[in-house]
Amino acid sequence: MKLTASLSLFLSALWLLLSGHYDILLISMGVASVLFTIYMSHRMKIIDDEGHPIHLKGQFFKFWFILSGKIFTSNIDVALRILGVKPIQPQLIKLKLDQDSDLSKVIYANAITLTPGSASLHIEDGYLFVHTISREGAEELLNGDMAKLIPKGITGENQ
Amino acid sequence: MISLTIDIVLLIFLLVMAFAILRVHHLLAVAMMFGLYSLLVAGLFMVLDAPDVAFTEAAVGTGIATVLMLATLAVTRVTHEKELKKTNKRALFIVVVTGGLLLYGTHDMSNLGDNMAPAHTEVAKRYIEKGQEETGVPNLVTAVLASYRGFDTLGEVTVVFTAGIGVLLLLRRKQKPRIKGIQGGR
Amino acid sequence: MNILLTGAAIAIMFTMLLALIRALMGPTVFDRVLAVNMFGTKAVLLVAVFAFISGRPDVLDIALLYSLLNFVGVVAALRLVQRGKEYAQKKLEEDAQ
Amino acid sequence: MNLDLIADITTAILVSFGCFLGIIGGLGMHRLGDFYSRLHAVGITDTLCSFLILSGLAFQAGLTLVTVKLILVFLFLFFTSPTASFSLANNAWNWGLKPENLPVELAESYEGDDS
Repeated sequence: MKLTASLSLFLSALWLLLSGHYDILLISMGVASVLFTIYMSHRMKIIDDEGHPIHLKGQFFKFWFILSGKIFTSNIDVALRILGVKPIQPQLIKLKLDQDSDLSKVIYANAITLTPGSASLHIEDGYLFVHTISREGAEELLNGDMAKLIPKGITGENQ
Repeated sequence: MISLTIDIVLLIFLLVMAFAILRVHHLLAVAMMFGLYSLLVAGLFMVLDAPDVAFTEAAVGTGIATVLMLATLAVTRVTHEKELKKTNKRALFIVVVTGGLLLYGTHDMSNLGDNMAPAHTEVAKRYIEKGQEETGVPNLVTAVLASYRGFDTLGEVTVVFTAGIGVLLLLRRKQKPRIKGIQGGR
Repeated sequence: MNILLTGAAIAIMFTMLLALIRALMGPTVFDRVLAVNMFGTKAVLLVAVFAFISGRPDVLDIALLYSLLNFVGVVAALRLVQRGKEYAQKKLEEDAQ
Repeated sequence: MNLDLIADITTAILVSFGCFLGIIGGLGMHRLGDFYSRLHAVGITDTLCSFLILSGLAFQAGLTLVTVKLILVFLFLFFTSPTASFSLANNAWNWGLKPENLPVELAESYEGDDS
């Protein structure tokens, strides 16, 4: 119920921001579309912690802050490698996924993909296959620099 | 100036894309390129000051048409097109005649941005001046489509709906696994 | 300011051209889809820049739409590749063994 | 007046740097050898390049609904691009496409080493 309320709040805010016109006819259309979306999401059973994670609050800001710094530096790094300043040494590595929940595994794999220079390819038996463009990037991942960033203690199940 | 440049570049991209669609024989890539083609067309509409048409083109051409084409490919077994060795004369004839007729038809159109064109002198003024208060819709093109030409749009929607039903009927699968069919097929 | 944005639009179109060439050359179908994805992203940026050049920010709605549709197109294409013919063939061989 | 000038200069720096990165990404599509390496080139254009260009435009728009739309465009791109990249890479892997130019002995010794 809490999730439904926050989802409808979020959708209404999105609608109001995107429309930019505030008279009765248009607002009522917006209400109708929000209600329809909520109904559809209920039928698809996607209103849960994974679809709408409101329990991830405080620690996420720190995570995003450090991740954006990493994205920035790795962008510059890959750009230099493309321009030929640094060498291109493709690597394929295998990382152990010891995160406790599916959600944090997804965050881990997507964080690896988001930083240019490393892309997750495949998940098999608790191992993540990662393609990196440089040896330094591969060593950094193997040291577990990225794994330490992932917020701890988020489980996909608790209501 | 910049819109002219964007126009020319987009038209060149369109030409390149059309030739690419002719040359590439992987149907999946062709479907994706058709999506890009209509995205480029939508970009042209945008530069020609018609954001609403661009919106429709993007949603229908890039979104729905691509997904439908991919869904069609998913129920066929072969993703590679057969190469045609010789040109089909009748098809070429029909294409050339249709193209010629269309080119001839453009002579009757008024020039781009012509103030004295019939469409701009009579009804457009009323639409622009009274559109919002008469229909209550802030977007002018939506007002024209959904209110002033409502019956026209109803007819169009009926056509689109019929086409949608046809596509749904064609794509509906009778049995679940189609993968097994590969052994027997071809 | 308009001159700068014009330059930006030209640079973005140049990048689109590079992606287009890769889409034409791409040895595998994945290269093509990757190039198409990149082309779509750059098209979103081009639309956004064009909205500011022409001074009509409502064009930005098209950029919003593109950015969602591009994703839908790529994922739909890949769902297809996943159960494409070659994949099915591999499965059949595995079953036979 | 002065504030406008600052906003203009910020836009100029951000947008030109973003376009530069975009062109590098486009070049990367051709300079990098195989499909998996090209993923990283696309990563550049999807993350920092689009962020710089869109934030540069946001400095022109100021605190209006337009900025909100720019932020939304960026968020859509930012959240969908890793998903699209991953599904592309995962499909290529499942299909059997092997990465090229790998120094084989290194890859072997790295594979055993986990944690």
